[in-house]
Amino acid sequence: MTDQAIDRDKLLDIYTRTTKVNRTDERFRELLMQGKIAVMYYCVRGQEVVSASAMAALNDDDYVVCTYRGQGEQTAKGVPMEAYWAECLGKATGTCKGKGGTMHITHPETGVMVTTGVVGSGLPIANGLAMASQNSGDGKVTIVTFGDGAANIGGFHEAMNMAQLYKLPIVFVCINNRYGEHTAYADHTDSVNIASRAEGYGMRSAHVDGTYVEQVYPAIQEAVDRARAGDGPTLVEAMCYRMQGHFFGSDFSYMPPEHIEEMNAEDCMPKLRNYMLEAQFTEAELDAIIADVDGQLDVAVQAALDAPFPDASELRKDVFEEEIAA
Amino acid sequence: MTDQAIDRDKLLDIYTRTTKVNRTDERFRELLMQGKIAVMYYCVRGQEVVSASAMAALNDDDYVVCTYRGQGEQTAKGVPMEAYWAECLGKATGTCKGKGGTMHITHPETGVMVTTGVVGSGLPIANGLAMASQNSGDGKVTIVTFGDGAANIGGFHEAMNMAQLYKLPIVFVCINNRYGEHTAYADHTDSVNIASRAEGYGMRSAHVDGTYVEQVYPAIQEAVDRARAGDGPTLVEAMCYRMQGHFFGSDFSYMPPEHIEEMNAEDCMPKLRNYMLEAQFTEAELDAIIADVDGQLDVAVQAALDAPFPDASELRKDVFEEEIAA
Amino acid sequence: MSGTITLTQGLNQAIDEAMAADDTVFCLGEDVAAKQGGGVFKITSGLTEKYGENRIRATPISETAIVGAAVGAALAGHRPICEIMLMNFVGVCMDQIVNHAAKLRFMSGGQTNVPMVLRTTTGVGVGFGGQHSDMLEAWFAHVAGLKIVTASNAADAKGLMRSAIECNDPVIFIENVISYGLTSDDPGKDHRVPLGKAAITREGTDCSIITYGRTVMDALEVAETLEEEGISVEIVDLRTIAPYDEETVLASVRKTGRAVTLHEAVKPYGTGAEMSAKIHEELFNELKAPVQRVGGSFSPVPFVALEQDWIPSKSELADAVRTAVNWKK
Amino acid sequence: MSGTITLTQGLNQAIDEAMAADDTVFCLGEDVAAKQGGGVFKITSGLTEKYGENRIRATPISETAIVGAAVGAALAGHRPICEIMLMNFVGVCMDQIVNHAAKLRFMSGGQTNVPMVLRTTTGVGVGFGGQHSDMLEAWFAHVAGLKIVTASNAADAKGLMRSAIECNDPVIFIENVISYGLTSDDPGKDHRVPLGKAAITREGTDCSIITYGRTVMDALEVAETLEEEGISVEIVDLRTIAPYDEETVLASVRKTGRAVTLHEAVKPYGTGAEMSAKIHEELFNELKAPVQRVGGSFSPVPFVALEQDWIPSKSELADAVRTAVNWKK
Ligand SMILES: Cc1ncc(C[n+]2csc(CCOP(=O)(O)OP(=O)(O)O)c2C)c(N)n1
Ligand SMILES: Cc1ncc(C[n+]2csc(CCOP(=O)(O)OP(=O)(O)O)c2C)c(N)n1
Ligand SMILES: [Mg+2]
Ligand SMILES: [Mg+2]
Repeated sequence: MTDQAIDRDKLLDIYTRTTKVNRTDERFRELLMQGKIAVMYYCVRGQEVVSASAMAALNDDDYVVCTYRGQGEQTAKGVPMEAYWAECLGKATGTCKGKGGTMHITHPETGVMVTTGVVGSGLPIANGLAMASQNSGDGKVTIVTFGDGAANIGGFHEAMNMAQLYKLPIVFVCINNRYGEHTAYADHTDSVNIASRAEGYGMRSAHVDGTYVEQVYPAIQEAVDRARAGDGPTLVEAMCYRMQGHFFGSDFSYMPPEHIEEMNAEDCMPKLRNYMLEAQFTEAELDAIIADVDGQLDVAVQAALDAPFPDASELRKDVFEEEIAA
Repeated sequence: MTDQAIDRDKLLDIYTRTTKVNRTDERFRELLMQGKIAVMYYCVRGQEVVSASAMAALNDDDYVVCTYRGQGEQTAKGVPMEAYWAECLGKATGTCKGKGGTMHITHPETGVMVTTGVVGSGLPIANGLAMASQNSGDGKVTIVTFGDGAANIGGFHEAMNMAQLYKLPIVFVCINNRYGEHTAYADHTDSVNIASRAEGYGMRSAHVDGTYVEQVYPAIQEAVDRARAGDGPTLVEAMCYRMQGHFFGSDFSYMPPEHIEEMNAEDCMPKLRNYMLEAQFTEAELDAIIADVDGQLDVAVQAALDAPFPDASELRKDVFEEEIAA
Repeated sequence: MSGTITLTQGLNQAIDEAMAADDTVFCLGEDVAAKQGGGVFKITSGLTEKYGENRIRATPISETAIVGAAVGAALAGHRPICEIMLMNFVGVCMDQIVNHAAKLRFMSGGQTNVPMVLRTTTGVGVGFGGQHSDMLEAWFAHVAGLKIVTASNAADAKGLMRSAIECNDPVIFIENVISYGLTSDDPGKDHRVPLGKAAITREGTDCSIITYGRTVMDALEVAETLEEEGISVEIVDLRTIAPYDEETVLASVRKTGRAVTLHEAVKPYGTGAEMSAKIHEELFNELKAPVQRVGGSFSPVPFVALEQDWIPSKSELADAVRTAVNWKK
Repeated sequence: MSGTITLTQGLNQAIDEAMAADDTVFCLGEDVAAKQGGGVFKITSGLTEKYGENRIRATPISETAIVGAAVGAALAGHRPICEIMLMNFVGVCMDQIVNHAAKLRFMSGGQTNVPMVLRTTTGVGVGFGGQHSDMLEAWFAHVAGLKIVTASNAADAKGLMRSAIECNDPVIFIENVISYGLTSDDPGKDHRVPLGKAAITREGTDCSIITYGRTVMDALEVAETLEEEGISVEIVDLRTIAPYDEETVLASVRKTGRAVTLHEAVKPYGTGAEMSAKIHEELFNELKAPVQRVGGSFSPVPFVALEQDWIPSKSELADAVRTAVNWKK
């Protein structure tokens, strides 16, 4: 795939989304490190370009289903920063009134329909969103993201087979960061890669290096376009790295030094920056984007820190449509 | 594969096992038709050669896990006919004291470890038996049989991936009879065949016509030998037909006439008979085997009919090791 | 409105009417379409012909994908009715039901909801054995966010199914293989029975039997027998098993002073335990006897020969009522 | 025998000692081997080095395959200890636990049995949110054929785990994330606590609190507070949640005349309902007050801010005891 596959507007769009994801991750770790906040956070450093490219391939009203490690998809799809941060801090002004938390960001207005904490459970649900689109003819496409480890759970298999059988308008994006929690890829499967499993369902697939925008974006965009045209699903496997522990603060020691070395050499962020410069964007232009995102983050984080916690009466709300009596 | 792959002794062995399966099936349907018995029975007509070949590829103490449609594996592996029939009629003298029934024949003495009624649930359990063999080095091989429909459930996927990862001594035998309950193969998957899914796990596979003993037996024997040698699992898909409804007495009308025609033309029983005759066995020899099996069936069925039902106190036994107090 | 309908027909009509009224209602499950004969129990018979294959989707044997698809479609504002052929198979898809369908409204802070129906059938007495006969409603009742419904007769089946489809929360709709043939007077088009409301199936003054589904028929028979002994039994048919109609249950027991809970599910940790605990909490001083519980034997369901020994019997039920009525405080 | 151990160490030692004593004991689960650092909660730390990778198997994220493998290996006479990292994930593998592990002894007429342990952890109060915090013991208690065990302290954890491994029936062993750091005096090598036997953690005369696991500590604290008010509380730590030690429970309540059940799981249809129902059935005339139940709120577990509002509080527990003690019959 060549550079020309991505036009400049789209490239700028992807860069902006990537910056949001990356700066949000940095900010999150900074706040945690400083002890200003104390919540579970699943770092996305090393995956930014995959998430941003995937979201850039979608329309605003298309659907996304992601996981606990979904910050990239959430912010890149456009979940408002204030509501995002407020939810992560468990505040009443959060997307989910502070009841969902970091692992369960939902924001239907921007198409973020489910963030699941159960590995692999998003795929079957994503099929349902796509089924609704197929039945109603609303023309929407659903992207579901999941990890390499998730590809070993039964729900993956069932969802892949069903999506292909019905030719659902869905794209399965496997973010292969080489680890599932503490377990390296080679210790959880003998598959040459996850994409190779698609053929067994008669499904189309693509295997790309997700640290290169020029590989991952065109592959996902093509898959989205096909899905929208009624040509059925694709499994896109995007190789990348989880550059931090499984969650913030968790042990890292099981990763062999060679892996860490490779990971640092293959960081997607400098690669993207270089690519942008080669595409004749200027350092100043790009820095301005970063500064803008940082400014937005300052505001959003402060608002979230200042926001109130939800009231205990919230425990009786949203269990059912009718509130439960006190 | 050529005739020479199967020596005469083995061929006679397979013929004898096939005859047991076939005559048991015929007898079952006869008794049901006559109203002499009234229990759920999942006919195996059309699959006899697959089951007999698979069991002939095993040692006596190897393990088998099968399904509600497991009569073939059970009788071919050697479950004593009297205990088999008594269990099917719910009698105290049955393999499981009449508490398991037709869908749940167990007989560890002959290696029949589990017969499950939940589609696909046998595969993960079979892995465990193979894992025990691998850990203890007892040299046993496990065969698990399941249908084409079962290949779409999550447990199939998880079990295949795990078996290959650990190189377990197991053979997965998919008895593809072209239907899962009322649903035809093409209506439950887009996979070209089930065997094609093995590659996605890095697993070896074979796709054979299970109506021909000269195809199915060597494929399974090779897989068993490799498993026993420590070379890991194989997925063997044996194509055949379910020549009756899903269970005895159930509707058949959803099968298109072309399918019924093809099925009748491809009946494994006359094919096996021809093959035996070509291999210089005589009509008389073969008829004697049938007569012998029929004689055994007469005795077994009568004994089962005459046997007592279990006592109600059995409800308190075998729930836990200790009997539950009355 | 003339004539009678079977419970099967009641379910089929409710689904048919709902599909005609609302384009977002659709069915999915194994063997449910016309090509497969309209479902193993024929509940969706004739509907593919009317509504097409997108709205009556025959699925692979993939319960996690089935329920997951229902959850996802419901999140998108559709009203899926998915079928798990037999209740025991929820074992392979509890995650989608419990961690997702039940919780997404709450975890999203009310931004999304899951208006789906999960239909499933089960029951002891048909010789299906240990892995096809369990009543597992107590599992679902223990999970916040799910409604659990079952019908004791054909008319209620129709009315409850229609309400379940229209409910904006996930509903587990439990059928019993043995009850499909039950007949009722046809309640007519657009019949609805509200969720969360129990029915007083029979009025009485000495003891309340609280039950639901198939065993309502057993309770009625036993009540007739006991009437001859001079014991007047009131029968409460919960219809919605959970969250159940506490008001009606407590009012009945307040009146009779005695209660027996009855269900086919195994007795320990069954729904009867919750009813019993609640009734004692609320009416301890008024109760004339401790609440008695009747339920299935504490063992897996056996094959045919022992099924009738396993299942709660009418004589056990009658004895439980007698124990309550003869209790000396 | 000198010094103290943490609950984590207790579990680790029990498994280590069992593996040393019996070649057929082995572990499997996600991240459990040395390569992964000995498990997310370090329960299997150091064991790969001693027993090798076949006996400490790090698995793919495949809970159905994990539990299924444990069932199969157990059928072959081995004693697998499988780990489901967090209890909510049983949702993806209930079938193997309930339809297979629990039932195979019965369905085979006693020819086979399933001597496996399923370890899992859970708990509210660590900010894991709606899909990682549930206590689901009531589901398993409702299934014939399973034993359910949990420990309130490190010494019991060691002794109960050893007994669980040696049990010839499947055991669900529930841990609580918050309890891993609890310390006990080291009970020494080969310590065993028998299954099915409750402990009287504290003697008292006015009211029995029946509980298990993490909340035993809460009960102890509340008992101290109430002592100051002149209320003498007895605490029964079930240790085996199901089938539970009815004899000890009933003897305690017979003595005190009052009972409160306490668990972290949501209150409706929880194990407290069964205890309450049973106690009323057996001791109705002797009870001085209805059994009170304390449990988690009836909602999914919320994210951090509301966790402490969700969880049964010590003041709720104290109030429940006071209600029982002040009851006027
Ligand atoms: C069904 C299930 N099993 C186990 C877990 C615990 N767990 C959380 S994340 C994780 C690793 C997932 O790896 P992968 O799918 O590669 O995603 P990544 O974390 O690398 O993004 C595990 C095992 C879970 N959440 N759900
Ligand atoms: C998990 C599960 N889902 C559904 C069923 C109901 N059911 C029983 S047999 C069957 C068809 C299975 O088809 P296949 O695997 O091809 O085996 P076959 O019956 O053809 O031998 C179905 C759907 C079940 N037993 N278990
Ligand atoms: Mg990963
Ligand atoms: Mg089949």
